[in-house]
Amino acid sequence: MRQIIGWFALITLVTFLISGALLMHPFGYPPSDMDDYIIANSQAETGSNNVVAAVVFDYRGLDTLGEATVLFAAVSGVLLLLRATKKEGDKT
Amino acid sequence: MLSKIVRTVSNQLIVFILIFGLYIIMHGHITPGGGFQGGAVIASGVVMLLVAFGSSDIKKALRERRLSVLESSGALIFIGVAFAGIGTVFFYNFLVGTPIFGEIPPIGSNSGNVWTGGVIPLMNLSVGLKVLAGLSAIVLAMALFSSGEEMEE
Amino acid sequence: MEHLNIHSPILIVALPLFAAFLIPLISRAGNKVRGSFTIALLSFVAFLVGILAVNIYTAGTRVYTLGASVPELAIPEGYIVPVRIIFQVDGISIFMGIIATVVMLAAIIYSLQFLKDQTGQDRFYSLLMLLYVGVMGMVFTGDMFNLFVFLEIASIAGAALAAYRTNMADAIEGGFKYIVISAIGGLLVLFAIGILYSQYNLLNIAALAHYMEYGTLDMIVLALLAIAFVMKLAGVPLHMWAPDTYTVAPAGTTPMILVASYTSMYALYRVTFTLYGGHIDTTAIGWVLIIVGVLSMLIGVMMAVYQTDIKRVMAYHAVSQGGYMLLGVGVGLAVLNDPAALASYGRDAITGGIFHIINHVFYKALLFMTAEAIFFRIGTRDLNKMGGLARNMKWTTVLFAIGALAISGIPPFNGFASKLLIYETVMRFNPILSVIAMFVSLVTLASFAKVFYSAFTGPEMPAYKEVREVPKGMIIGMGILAVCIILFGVFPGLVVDTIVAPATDALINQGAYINSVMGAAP
Amino acid sequence: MMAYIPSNIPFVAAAALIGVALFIIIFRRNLIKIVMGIAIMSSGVNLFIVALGYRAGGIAPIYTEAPEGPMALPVVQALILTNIVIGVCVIALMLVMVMHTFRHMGDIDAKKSRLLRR
Repeated sequence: MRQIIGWFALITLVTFLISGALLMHPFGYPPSDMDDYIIANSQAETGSNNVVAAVVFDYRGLDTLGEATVLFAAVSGVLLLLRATKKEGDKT
Repeated sequence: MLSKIVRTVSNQLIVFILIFGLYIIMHGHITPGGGFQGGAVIASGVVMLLVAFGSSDIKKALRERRLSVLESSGALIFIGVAFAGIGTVFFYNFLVGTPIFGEIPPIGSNSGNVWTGGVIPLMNLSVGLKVLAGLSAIVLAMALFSSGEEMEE
Repeated sequence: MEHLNIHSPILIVALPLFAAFLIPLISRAGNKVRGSFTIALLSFVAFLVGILAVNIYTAGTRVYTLGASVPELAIPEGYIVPVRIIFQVDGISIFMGIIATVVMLAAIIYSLQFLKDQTGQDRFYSLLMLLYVGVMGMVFTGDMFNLFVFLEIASIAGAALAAYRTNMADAIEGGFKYIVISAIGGLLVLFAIGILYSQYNLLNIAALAHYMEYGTLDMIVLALLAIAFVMKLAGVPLHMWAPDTYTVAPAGTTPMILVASYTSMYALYRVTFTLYGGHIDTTAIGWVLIIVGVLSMLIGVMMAVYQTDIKRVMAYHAVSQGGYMLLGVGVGLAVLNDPAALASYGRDAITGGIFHIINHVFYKALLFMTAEAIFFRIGTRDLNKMGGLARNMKWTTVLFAIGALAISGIPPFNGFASKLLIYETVMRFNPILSVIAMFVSLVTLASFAKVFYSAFTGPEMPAYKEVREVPKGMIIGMGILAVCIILFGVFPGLVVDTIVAPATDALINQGAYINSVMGAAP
Repeated sequence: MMAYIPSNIPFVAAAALIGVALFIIIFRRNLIKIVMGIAIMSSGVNLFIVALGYRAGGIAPIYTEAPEGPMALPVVQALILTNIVIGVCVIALMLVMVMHTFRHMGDIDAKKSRLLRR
């Protein structure tokens, strides 16, 4: 039973993924409204030669803050889970 | 702990790894790289030391607590720089046009100038600090746990 | 004050984030300092949420462009599409924000006492704050990729918190399942975002909705997003993680993980209504939601009857109650493009479904907290080992009774108000669905009656003679929720008119959301 | 149709990589293998997304000493930069949980250790 459900889930998802990939725009010729603006204006607006750095820290700065937060969460989580539990009472 | 050759070589190598990591962090806004990449390079150096010297020796030099403080301060500097722009808008690049990192490079292909980028170099630096501390803390904690030692709380 | 108002959308997300980074440093000053700092900061954030809510209910959708020279400048001057990350807060966003803030306040007050003697508290509070940040960011953001990032923040923080009791194998299992499901769900969302990006070169939700062409690829995107979000909100074919995770998470965090699940539900609604609601026939999507909802209701409640772990019973009921929300909103979505049906019952069905989110989160949070209060005192969650607790834990008993009556849909508690709205409207759409909903409600009542009798009544167990009432802080935390439950039950009309109706309007009125960003486009 | 597919091959390859990862996650019971599956899936999505931004004959989007030519799209590169870090974090947390499971059960096989009985 589990096998059947597993195969069903796998085939459904892979069908979506592959057919999505097949219907995509031709490789190498993407539409680029948003990116053209960034490529054209990043030097003037942020002063950064590296356009990716301008996107990472300026245009999409909140994503980077989120990413730093994810790292912080992971470090907190790792240190929380690997903490010394000896002092702990018998509560947990 | 590995053999003396490995320890000696890694002891010398860590300096170069640190310098290379710092270069990647500080030139993040003009060449490929940035805070995350440079931080990861330095953290890999820490992992190398961990492998060469063993977790108990490293523990004496690199406290989990200190790394955690370092990471928190990196994150706080980052969000602080973002908050500093709130006179206009959160994350506003307020340093463009000021003497600190505020120069605007010639538009189009140019040879690169470190004093550009506004807040981007500062953010790269804080993120680099955060990533090197964070990744080192994760690896150190895992190494200590698997070798059966407890971290100090 | 004006400044606070202008920047309130980002401050609500950034201040708790700042606090989360600061908590490991501040913890050195002691537990008291950290506790008061957390409560003070959250109260201030709650105040900001209040300001923002009032402003949105009077002035409409709020746009905040991060890093632009003016917050309202969604699209760069002289350009056609938004480039930067935009926070877009409308009725439904602020509705979810209010829920998360109230639950977070109650959970923190509760946890301060609950965790008094535990290790790892600084990380715990830091992660709880991050979970809150993830939820608030997800509901406020108007950007697909940003939504994904905040989804991951909430997932990682939630998984680490669920595994908090590392010396129990169950806890690790619950955390691991949650993070596996979150990772798969998150990556599917990201793949879907990639497809959207490749077609329109956009990431902003409003701009995407504006340019959406509803082709085959867009339907694949919808399917992938729906699978991922149903997985995250524990809809029935994909609900396996929910009982395990909700059961093991420590008390303060279970309600927040629940809120995080319903934030995924918000994301599902945002996608189906705002991104796809406009021009295609939404009947099929509506029926999918209805079927998932009905399955969740039935299977959740059936599984709940057999459980002997008190938190597991509640976790399965959480799956079951999630079905009501999907049912109500699904009915509304099925008739979204039929103005007559929408006006006569569809709108009210959506209102009922959304109203049930706030009601359910409040009473389920209360129930989880009472279950943990019992666990706190007697150290077991097994119903067969409990009994006669009403004698020594009077407050907990009363609070549990309020929660149990509310979940069973007994007037005058809040569960009744939203369930009645769902029954009435669904009856006009399809009577069978309505009958199923009522039946599930009856089974819920029976199930909670059983829990109540086996835990609280009966002869006093000799082992629990010395059991005392839980500390005051925990009772205050639960009391906040209980007061909300009773107030919502007594004045449902007021609540619906003030906060739920704007949320419904925000969902139905796709044009307003798009215009708030794309209105400035040439 | 056949003329159309080859231009799309990179996307299909990335999607197939995700499919392989899903197979591992669904059918393998070893917890380490599940973690590896998530890692592969993360890489597959990264590949897919970074491939979206490629422009034929494009150069890296950096103006320092830049040669002539169109630039590859920068936003996707920022997106995967974010996703790589998220992937690392998720995997680190998962591995910690696997370590705990091993400590509790003495085994990381989900069949034997009762964990992940789905």
